[in-house]
Amino acid sequence: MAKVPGLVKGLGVTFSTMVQTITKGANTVQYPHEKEAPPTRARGVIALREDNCTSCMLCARSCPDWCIYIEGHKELAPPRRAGGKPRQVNKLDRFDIDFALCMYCGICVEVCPFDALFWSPEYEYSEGRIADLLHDKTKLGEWMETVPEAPELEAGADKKGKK
Amino acid sequence: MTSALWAVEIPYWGQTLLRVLGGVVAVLLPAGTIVYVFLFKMMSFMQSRLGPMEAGPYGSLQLVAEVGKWLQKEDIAPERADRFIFRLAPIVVLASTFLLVAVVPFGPDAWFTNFETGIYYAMAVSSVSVLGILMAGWASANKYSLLGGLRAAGQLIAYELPMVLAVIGVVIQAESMNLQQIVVAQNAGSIFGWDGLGNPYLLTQFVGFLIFMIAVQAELTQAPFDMPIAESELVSGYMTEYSGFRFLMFFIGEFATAGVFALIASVLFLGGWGVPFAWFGWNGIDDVDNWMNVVGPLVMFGKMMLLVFLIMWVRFSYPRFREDQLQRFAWKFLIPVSLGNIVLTAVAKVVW
Amino acid sequence: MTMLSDRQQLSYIAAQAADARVNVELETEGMTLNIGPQHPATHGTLRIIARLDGEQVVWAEPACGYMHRGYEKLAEVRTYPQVTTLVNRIDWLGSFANEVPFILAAEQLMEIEAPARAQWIRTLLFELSRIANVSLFLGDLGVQMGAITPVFMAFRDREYVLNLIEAATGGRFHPNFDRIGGLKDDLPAGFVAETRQVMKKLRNFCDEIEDLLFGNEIFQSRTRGIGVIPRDVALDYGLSGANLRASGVDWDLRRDQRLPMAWDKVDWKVWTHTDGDSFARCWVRLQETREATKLVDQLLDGLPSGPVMAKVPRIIKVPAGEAWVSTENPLGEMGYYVVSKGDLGPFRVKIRSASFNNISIVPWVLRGVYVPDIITILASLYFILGDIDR
Amino acid sequence: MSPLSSVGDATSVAGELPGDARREQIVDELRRHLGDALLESVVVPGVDVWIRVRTDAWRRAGEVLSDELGFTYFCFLSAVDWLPSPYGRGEDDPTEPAPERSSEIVQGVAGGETRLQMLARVVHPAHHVGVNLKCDVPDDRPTVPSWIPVFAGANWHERETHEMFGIGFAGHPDLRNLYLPTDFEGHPLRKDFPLLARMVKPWPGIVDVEPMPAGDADDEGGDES
Repeated sequence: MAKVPGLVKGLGVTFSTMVQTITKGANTVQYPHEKEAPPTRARGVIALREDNCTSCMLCARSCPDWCIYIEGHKELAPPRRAGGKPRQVNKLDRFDIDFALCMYCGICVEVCPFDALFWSPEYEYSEGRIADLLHDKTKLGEWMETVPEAPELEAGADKKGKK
Repeated sequence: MTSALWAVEIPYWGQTLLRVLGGVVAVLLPAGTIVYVFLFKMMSFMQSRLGPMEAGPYGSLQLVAEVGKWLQKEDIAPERADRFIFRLAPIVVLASTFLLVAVVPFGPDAWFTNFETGIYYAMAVSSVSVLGILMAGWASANKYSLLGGLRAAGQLIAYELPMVLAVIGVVIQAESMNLQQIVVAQNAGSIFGWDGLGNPYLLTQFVGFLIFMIAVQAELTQAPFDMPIAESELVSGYMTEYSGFRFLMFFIGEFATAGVFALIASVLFLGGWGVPFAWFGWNGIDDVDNWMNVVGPLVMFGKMMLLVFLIMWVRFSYPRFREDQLQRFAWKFLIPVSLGNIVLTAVAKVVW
Repeated sequence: MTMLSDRQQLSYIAAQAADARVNVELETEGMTLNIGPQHPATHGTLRIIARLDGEQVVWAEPACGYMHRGYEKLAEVRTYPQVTTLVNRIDWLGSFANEVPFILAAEQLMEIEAPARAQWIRTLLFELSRIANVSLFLGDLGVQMGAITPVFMAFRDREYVLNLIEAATGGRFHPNFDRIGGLKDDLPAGFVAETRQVMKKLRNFCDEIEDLLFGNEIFQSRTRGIGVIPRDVALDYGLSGANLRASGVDWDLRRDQRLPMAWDKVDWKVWTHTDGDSFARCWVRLQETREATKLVDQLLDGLPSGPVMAKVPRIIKVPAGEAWVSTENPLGEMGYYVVSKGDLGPFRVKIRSASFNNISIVPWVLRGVYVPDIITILASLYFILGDIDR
Repeated sequence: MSPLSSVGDATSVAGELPGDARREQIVDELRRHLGDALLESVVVPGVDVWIRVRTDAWRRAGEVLSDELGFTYFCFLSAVDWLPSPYGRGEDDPTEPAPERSSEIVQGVAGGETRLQMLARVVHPAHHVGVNLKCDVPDDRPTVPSWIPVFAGANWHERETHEMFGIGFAGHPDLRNLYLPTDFEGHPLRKDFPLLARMVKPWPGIVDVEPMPAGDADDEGGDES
């Protein structure tokens, strides 16, 4: 067809968007009423399974923002097998993550050798006071049940474990 | 409003009070609906979003919230600003809108004033807002608003000329400058004998209509011509330093002027408050019966919303002219074309 | 609408620039305008000090440093995995594309090569972050010149791409997904099908922007012949990316450099333009976005299967040496000169970011232009503040 | 310099000769023009080429590269401070005495004698081959001839290098600070300039929980620092 002047075509685009929005609804999500579920791998908040943690300090050391604070002490734990000698176990006193400093890079979750830290896509934990963003180990434990199952991988992925 | 309407004698001061109240309603009501329907809703739909939905059902009370917000905001004047002129500027801009609406007829008897030289008065008064904008730009001691004010001065003057020339075409065809006469001429007339649709000047004066709408777009400093409020360069031009109630006056001024110009455009080109007289067998203004005084404003409101839709549609889709292109477009293109339109109308007038 | 031909527009601008210089001698008392750090037209906190004569710029110079975070100093005290989290905050719109050159430089020093699947997924995410970055620019172009609607379309369609990146990497803006030797994880199920849908949406977006903005005569009159940068000046200042290709230099690092990525395994076209003005730069970026969507489709078709991570020791110590790797980032050529002395972190990292050179030409290009054209030229050069200030 | 596997030679790209031949040719051309000003050159086949010139031949080398050899694309210009940082990674325990760190200066590729060294890179826009240029900055009087007459784009790079490393540039029109405030003393990118962010707060990783007795801790050692 004849070259429609750009000015008119521009009007056409905005008009058709308006018709689409009225008929098919807008692209925006009305947040407080409808909520968009983040994908399973979204890095919302870090959850801690306390009994896996042996306070080996690897996560605190490899955190670039220095926002993980751990204190632990040594304890004697009952022997695994009957009659064995009591084991020395590291008991965790304090495991805080300061989410005001954290930049959600995920190095701690990845570097933890005992799989004690997990990502959960939970994102609605904003606080009135910034100090409340320092989650202690009980709060981190609560996030555990919001941790989803690992999503199965794309077709061509290598199934037998990564490394 | 003549006092015979309610068969009760209204003293003269009562009439002027009614006229003032009517004027305020006639300006603020269109401004409010335009802001809600177009700025909040239509703009959002064009951008695939829903616009304000929280305040009231479908965001209808959003304007109340906005006005409330602005009223309780502190009204700051910059320290080195020229205080008196700084405060006067928004009043001048808003005053020009109220003066403009005084001349618009809303029905056979429903008009504020019935000047013989109605349109001449309207064009003169509409240039008062240029003074207000220049005062705002100059008085707020801020480089951005100075630039905005000067650009506005250049632009508004450059676009008043084509607007006036476009109106002359209509005046020639209606043989009168009285707006009531123009409305009657359009609705009572006929196109080559067929008077099913009256003779809206939109058809015969289409070039004049286009030039008038482009000039109105420039008068309102809307999108293709919003150099004075170039938010990506001058933050918000001459309105940068205003806040609180004064900014509200500018904001209302902007949209009320859009409404009033649309009212005038609908009077000039779409037949104003009247529906084609042939439909009801009237053939002059005196035998138009009384219910038209009620239906007239509604018809005017409808036509005004249609024209403001055009203005806003263009505003939300186009980027901005640079001001030298804008001036060149006005002086080198619009004015010659509008002069040509006048010549054509005059020749056509003589021939028919 | 009388349209001035390009030649007339160019001669008009040149005449204006000439008498702008004359006015300086007349010492009319011009106005120094601060297009300040807090300003709607700058992508972040760039401040331009412009000396005006009326509406014309006589002398303009950007003052940067408001966003300087000292990345090169920080990189010297961090281990390699920690530097990737630091580095994807430089050009935060296409942030996966920042990690790739640094990781490639480290891999070049360690003489490791990521497995084929990891290379393909890296190229896929690289092109996705390019689309996310440049599509925002296409929308933002409209706002800089007054049209409000294109920006919302850009953000609407860019959201789909960001959701894809979040589904694969976990982060929308800062994916932190690239590791020395491969990737942190593989793609989630259904990612390939979802991406094909999104690519259709993006192509539709490009057509919409072309109709709404590029075809618009007002937009063309605002950008054609404005901010013309000839070929040798562009090379002299080290401009890169679409700014260079718009001045007629046919150079794209994805094609002209041998990197362990998948660009040379799919066919795609490098777009260039000869005018070198603002319109050419924007036009080249629009074609590159379309080309990126086609690239992603081909990458999805040929995605090989296999592991995503090579055999890498748990604690990474990069052997001593120096390496320079640069890739064609959405903003231009971004490169890292990594000096390593064989311990946990790099000894020195020189971050060569694209916008730093792209903006160093601003004092040259802004001579004698009008105030609104400052914004047009800045918009067409397309910089991100984090990229300039590092 | 560790020998590199044949990552590059096999595939030739866009009319480029097998890596080393082209880069050898560049080095020979430069040696022909600069004579003995070209002190050292290192060619890594198919990857990159480093050239170190005498300080006073720095601008001359730039001119030769851009005018005679066609390296007209100015990539970047910066500097390297070879002194190992006396603060390490800011992760020392404030209570214990500061650990002893070697402060012996070891230059990188293509050697050099002084602590500060200039580093620049120019690229040939048609053959897509880049050259890394280095030259020593004399410790006593750290100034280097400016590259602005050769590459206009070097203006900002030199201003940044001046404020970060304290290297003067002879012939630079206005050496104001680019990033740092005008009254900022000290040159941040020098290794002896402390990174304050890591000084004010003790490292959370210092809290020493002795590693588990040998047994279920399977990785090499939790306590590397």
